[in-house]
Amino acid sequence: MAIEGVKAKEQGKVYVGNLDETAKRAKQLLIGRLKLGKAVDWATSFSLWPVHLTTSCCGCEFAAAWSPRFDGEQFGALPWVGPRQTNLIIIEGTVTRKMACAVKVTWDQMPAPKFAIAMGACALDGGIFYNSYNIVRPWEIIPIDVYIPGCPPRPESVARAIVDLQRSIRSKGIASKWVEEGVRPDKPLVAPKQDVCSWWRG
Amino acid sequence: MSLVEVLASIVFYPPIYQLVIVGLIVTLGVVIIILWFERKATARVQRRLGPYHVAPKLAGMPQLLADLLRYAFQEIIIPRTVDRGVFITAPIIATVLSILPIAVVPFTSIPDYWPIPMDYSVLVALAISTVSPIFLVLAGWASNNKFSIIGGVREAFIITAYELIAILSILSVSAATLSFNFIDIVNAQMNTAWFIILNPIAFMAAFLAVLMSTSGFPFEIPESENEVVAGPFTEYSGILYGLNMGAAYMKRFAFSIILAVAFLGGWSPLTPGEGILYGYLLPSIVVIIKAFILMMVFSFLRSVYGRYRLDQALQGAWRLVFPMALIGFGIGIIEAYLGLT
Amino acid sequence: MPEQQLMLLASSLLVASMIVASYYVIKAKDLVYASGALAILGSLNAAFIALLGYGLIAAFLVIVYVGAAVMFIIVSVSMLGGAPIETWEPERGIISAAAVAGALGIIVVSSGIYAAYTSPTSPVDLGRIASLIVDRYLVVISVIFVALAATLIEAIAIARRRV
Amino acid sequence: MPLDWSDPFVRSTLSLVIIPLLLVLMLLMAIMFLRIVTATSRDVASLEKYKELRYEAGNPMKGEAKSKVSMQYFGFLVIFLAVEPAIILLAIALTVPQALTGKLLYLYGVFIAVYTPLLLYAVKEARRIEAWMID
Amino acid sequence: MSVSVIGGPKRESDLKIPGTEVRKIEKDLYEVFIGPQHPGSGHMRIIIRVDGDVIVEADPDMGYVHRTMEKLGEIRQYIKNIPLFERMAIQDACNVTVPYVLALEKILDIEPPQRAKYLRSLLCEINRIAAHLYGFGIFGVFIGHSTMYMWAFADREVMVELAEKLTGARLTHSYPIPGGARRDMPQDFPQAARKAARYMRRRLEEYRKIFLDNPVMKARMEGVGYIPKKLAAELGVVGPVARASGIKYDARYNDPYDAYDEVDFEIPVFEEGDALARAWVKVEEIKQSLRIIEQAVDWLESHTSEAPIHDKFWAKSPPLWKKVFEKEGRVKLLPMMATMKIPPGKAFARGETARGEIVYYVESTGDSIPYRVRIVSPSARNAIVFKYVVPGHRVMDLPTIYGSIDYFPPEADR
Amino acid sequence: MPARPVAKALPKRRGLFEGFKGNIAAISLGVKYLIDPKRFTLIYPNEYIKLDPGYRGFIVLEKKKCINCSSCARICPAAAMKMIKLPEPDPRHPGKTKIKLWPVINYQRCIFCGYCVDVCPTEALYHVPYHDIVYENLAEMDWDLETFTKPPDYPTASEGMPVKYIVDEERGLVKVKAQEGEQ
Amino acid sequence: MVMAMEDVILGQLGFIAAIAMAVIGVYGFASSRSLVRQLLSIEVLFNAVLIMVVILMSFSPLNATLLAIALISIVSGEVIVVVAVIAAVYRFSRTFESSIMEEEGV
Amino acid sequence: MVEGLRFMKLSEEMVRVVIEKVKKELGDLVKSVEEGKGYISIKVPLNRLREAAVKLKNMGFDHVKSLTVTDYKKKGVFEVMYMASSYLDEELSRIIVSLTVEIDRNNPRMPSLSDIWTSVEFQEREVYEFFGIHFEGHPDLRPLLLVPDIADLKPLTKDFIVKEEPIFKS
Ligand code: SF4
Ligand code: SF4
Ligand code: SF4
Repeated sequence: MAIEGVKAKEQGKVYVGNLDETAKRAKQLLIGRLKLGKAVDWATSFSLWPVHLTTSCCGCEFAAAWSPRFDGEQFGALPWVGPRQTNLIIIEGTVTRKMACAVKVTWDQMPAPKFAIAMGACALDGGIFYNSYNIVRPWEIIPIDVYIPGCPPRPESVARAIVDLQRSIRSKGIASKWVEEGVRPDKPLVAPKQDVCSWWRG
Repeated sequence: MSLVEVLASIVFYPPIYQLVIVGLIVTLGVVIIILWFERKATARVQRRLGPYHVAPKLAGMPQLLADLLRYAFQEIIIPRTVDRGVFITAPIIATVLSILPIAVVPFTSIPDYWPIPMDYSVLVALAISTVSPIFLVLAGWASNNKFSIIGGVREAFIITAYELIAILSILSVSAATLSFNFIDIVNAQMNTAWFIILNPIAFMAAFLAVLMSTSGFPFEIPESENEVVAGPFTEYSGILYGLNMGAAYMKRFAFSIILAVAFLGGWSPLTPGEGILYGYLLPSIVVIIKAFILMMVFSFLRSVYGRYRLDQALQGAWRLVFPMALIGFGIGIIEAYLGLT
Repeated sequence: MPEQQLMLLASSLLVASMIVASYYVIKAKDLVYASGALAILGSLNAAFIALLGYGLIAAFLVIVYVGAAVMFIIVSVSMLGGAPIETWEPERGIISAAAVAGALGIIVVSSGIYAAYTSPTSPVDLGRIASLIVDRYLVVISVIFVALAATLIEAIAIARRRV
Repeated sequence: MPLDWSDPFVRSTLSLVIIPLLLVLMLLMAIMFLRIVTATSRDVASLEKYKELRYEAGNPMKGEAKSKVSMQYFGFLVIFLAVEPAIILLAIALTVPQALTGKLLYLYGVFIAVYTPLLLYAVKEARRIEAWMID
Repeated sequence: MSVSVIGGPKRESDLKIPGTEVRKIEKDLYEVFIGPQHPGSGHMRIIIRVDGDVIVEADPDMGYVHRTMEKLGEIRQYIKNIPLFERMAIQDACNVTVPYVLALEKILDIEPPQRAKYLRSLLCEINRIAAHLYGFGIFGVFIGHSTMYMWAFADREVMVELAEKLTGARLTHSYPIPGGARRDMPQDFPQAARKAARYMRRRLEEYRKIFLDNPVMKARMEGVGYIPKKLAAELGVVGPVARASGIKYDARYNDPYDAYDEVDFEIPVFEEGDALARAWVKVEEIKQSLRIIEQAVDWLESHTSEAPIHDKFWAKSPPLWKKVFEKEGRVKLLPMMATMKIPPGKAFARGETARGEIVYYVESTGDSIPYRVRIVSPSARNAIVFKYVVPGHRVMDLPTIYGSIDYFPPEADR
Repeated sequence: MPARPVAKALPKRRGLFEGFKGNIAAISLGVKYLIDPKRFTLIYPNEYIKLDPGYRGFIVLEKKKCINCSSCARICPAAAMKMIKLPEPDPRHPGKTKIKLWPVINYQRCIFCGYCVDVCPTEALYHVPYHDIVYENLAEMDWDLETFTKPPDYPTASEGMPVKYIVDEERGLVKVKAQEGEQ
Repeated sequence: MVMAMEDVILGQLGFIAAIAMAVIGVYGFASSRSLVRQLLSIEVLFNAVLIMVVILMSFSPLNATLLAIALISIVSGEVIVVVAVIAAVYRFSRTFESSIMEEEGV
Repeated sequence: MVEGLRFMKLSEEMVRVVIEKVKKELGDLVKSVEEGKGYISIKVPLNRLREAAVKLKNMGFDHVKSLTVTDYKKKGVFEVMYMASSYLDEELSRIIVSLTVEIDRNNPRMPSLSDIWTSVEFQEREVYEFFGIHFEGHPDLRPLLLVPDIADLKPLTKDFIVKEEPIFKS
């Protein structure tokens, strides 16, 4: 009897308190039963809002990519102000040690199905600053989806990166799987080797 | 009764129709279309394309749908630093309150289809509209974020600037008709002329007040991104932010409906007739179209103007627009005195 | 009639939530939320008054009191920095509260005014009120104008720093 | 006895209280549901340690946010609050019969006469922001 | 905020009763970080302390884009430094590299041929317009006028297109090299340049209507960020900021280089010293730059095409190179350029970029790499404005000032 | 003629009416562009810019022209161009191999400065006129000799049609169709 | 006129609310020493008074309306002055403590 | 046009006049005055630096264009040059004078000139972090560009070595 009571209690706990279970069921309901996965992927791919984080001079071409001639907004990508409302981060060139902290913080503060594009030679392997003592390779801090070579890349390249990202989101169903599993399925998480904000003294 | 009739009687039951059908569904549609229009029009003035690839044949119309869906399926981060309860509920209440004024605006002159038969519907509409900003301020405070709090306080200051102007200028219509009843107001307009012609100064003031109240350019100060990021909504993510973003537009829609009824003659070219279709649906569509045109004008201004500074907006409101509203009010009384309406 | 019962149900709910809101006003740690609760209290109060049949007062209350005065309090409080640590002296409070409760209770019960309420037979006539204001109480209203103007000057004089 | 759905009281309660309340509840539930649906797994949360901290323009959190934001436009607030009741009082008098509009005009005149010089003064005072610093 | 007790012996006794502590709110200033992830700042952080809406203290925290150019310049060959220094301000690439090349030429004691000078000046002016438009765009978006941003960037594309025609790259031209320039002007260039100039002049009129004379924008700019002449000289601000404050200084005028002593143009100087004046300086400068472009194009068209590089690097070139030049207008580089040794010496050179004067100090010890390169870029010198001009303004003025001084962090941080 | 400083003054306009006029001017300009936007937006994947032949795009090695002189690697400012040592049959001593140096490029670093192309004594390197290629992983960008000797895939060309921009007096830039076969 | 039962209950509910709020308001006013909290308590008290006024004056709806309107106007006037005083006190003493006023003899 | 002179658009005459003037004004303060390429170099002893700066400022050299420090590791000194010029005086604005001092490399301390030339304030901070030179009397001597742990390495001194990659790929 006692055991049964305990069991019932535990079960009750599971039922009420275990959010993971509820979440799983809800996800299954939405993505699995209601077949919303496609819609989520579609919506995410056409609503990639890059967060405003100009890390370096590639920002010029980033700005040009949203200028009338290249108009990034035609892809539904609207540069937005705060990280909480966006889902794409474009690393615009060099990430210095000081900036690495901002990159990490911004990336962390973006809500989940989120993507990253590294723009410019500096963001790949340092470009012309490959042996500088003050730069950090962004792929050591955050997982990057698309790399754009060039210094600076032409705005079309940015557009191409967005198109590429859109296609892979839709073809691989990244966003819906991400929502379903709560974690990005096809890319490992990146853990920075050292604390990039260690210099920050509040 | 057939099923259609039952359904119609439920759907067209005034509170449900005005709040759920017009208030929520139409507003959502209008917001989506107006946001699309805003982006497209701004893009046009700015010599670019605007949303396009999401549906090239529809000129990118579903863009906002995509944004909405994306927001819906984005993680809702509730930071550890915020005050959870208020953080979540305040924007919801603000959103619902911001469309609530629609509930007291009649869309037709037939009493059966008034949601609330009331002698002082103008006053009540104004009263309801004054409450919702409070929750925005609270949301900003609950966010526990420097930018949010500054944004919230700015919001509060902007309220002080526009609220009186809105009240005065919209009531100038009441002054001219000596009634707080929207029906009387619309009837008066149908008898003489629209109040936008009879009292353009009041309309201008009301227009500016609405612009301020919904932080449209050039008064987009509480959310002025260059200092306070997203104002009171800085910490909101996912659908909560989508709600917040929609709330300003919903409020603008509610106000536009009030303006359309008060100044643009309501259902004016149409005389509501018998039956739900002629008595309720068509007049309401006329009103909504008028409100929509107003909203398009509001949206267009975004591409021409930047934003004022907070103190300039306050000063401008008190030194230029408030006297304007007062004069408009005076004109209203004088019109009543002369018996023009 | 069901409408009446509905009304009673609504009003008892309103009363309950009013009491909760007013308790929250006193007890909330954060003064901004306390003021927010005051706004809610004001709105509920307006709703109750509207239930009593005085819609005009309700609208007036919401516009002037909730929309302006409480807004003003909220802004001032948040500008003054939210919640500084307060000192509470519950003894003082309990004593006075008990006294007030006793006194009010005795007055209300003994004088029988608890049964004084009669719902207005017809909605308040706006035209009558307006006529009263502009006809009979013209001077009074003018005086109120002047009084409000005086508070404005007073407030400016007090709140402003002498520079 | 069934409810009379066309009763003004029922209608106003429905449209001003119950439906809005239901809307609020619905939205709240929808949001809670979506929050549960879109929650990320724990391993991500452990890696992204800044996620749940306050947004501070790309910096780690610092200082207290709920602090004094004493804007110097307090004066405008004061004006607003002092003028608002007067305006509404004036507005309430609007529903006079047409015969009395002369008196209404007179009241309006009184209002203008009382408040114009005052407002001029008050706005002038409110613009001197250095006088309105809380400290 | 701190917890403390208001002084006085009477209160001391109160302290013993629990629950009577008083939290004293000191005149604590609200510390707000503007940046680095903030739409009101680019790649920098400005720590402002506000009292309500008034900024009491502003502390520019630069270095978010510090890419150690001076150090890298010390370990790389002279010619490799040109692309390196160019990355300071890529939308103004030619202007920031020309003074470096000038310094090298001073040490080498050579002078580029006239054609190279004109070509460089031509590209410099195209860059200047592009950079001014960039600044305009950023300024516009900073005070909330997104149309200004879009228009400026749309018209900037015209200039970029010209530069691309001339050099083969959109922004990072790496155009000047010691002793000359890397490419000659293509055939269809003059016509396009003249068209662009006429187009630009008309557009400036429209800018005036929608931005500079727009009452809303004017209200935001007028009297904001006022820098009197004395203060401007004291702070050593440069470029449009200085010229808007009435300082008659322009490196093109005070120390002419390249073709600037042969073309006819004006240095607009305003006295007002506020954000509006700074915007107007840019407009006037764009007009003058258009004049220079037209003159340079005329000159280049009327003179025969020859390799725009000093004979030292061209005289002994193989025939293939001449063929390449004739066919594509491309100047081949000598392989020895890579490891070119430069005689010992120190040189100091200045040039006027769009944002102001840039100075280079190059010290050579006769090696193939410089011993020391010191760069002081205009934005680095203008950064001091944040500290001395911003306090006392309202929070909403900060972006106005930031935008109007056209601060570009990668340039400032080097 | 040398430059000269000229003192200018802001156009001074004051008053309510001027403000009104300014507003009207701004709004009417906005309406003008709303009606005729004069836009020249590139609708990207459907159209792509055909760059001038002189454009400094991706770099390709013509192996047979290369004389293995290492000049390109020496001048490369980003150390993107490196020489690799590859054994190769020695033509003079059959049966033996000799080590030859070949340039390879690393697009993780290349800044497209074109120095290598300009310095190559035999024009063994040339630019292809396209630039908009992106990669999904880093390793793909470090090219080996074989990849370096042929032009990179250009997916855009198969998706859209080429356009060209020409400078125009009225509209700034005008988008025109690039002729097929036109270089 | 016969009083409907519902009316009486409504009135009693109003009284209950009013008394409860008055008690709470007085409690808050007396027990807190923070000026702001005292202001809020007074506002609660005011809400109680308003309900009472409306109920008590209900035999004459016009008068009730007029009185309530006047009351609300005056209270919002009062709020400015009180907040102004709080700001002044705060500026003077850097606290919201009411005892500071007693000490300084304000 | 004489080669090599074109860059100083002003005549040699003018430079000479300025040199004379500087010599006269500064008198015995200067160690030497020379004409360099693009600037006039004035060497002063460290202990008279402030005096010389004040005199230069009074002459009309109202701002500093560049604070250049060079690390001569072999000599064991830092050479600190204040490249000053003028805005308000048009003649002087064509000329750049460099006020040069040498300080000990192992004990880098010198008086700050930021109260004389405000424009040098940020550059002194920069030099402080890159070279570790301590400016006495500077109002706000903090690192400007670098994060603290890198600033400790004093990256612009010749002790801090950055390597280029070889041109061969292994
Ligand atoms: S890749 Fe080039 S343009 Fe981009 S940040 Fe690096 S240096 Fe600047
Ligand atoms: S283009 Fe420049 S960076 Fe790229 S490989 Fe050639 S020399 Fe190196
Ligand atoms: S410079 Fe030209 S020839 Fe020499 S190795 Fe490089 S590609 Fe070959």
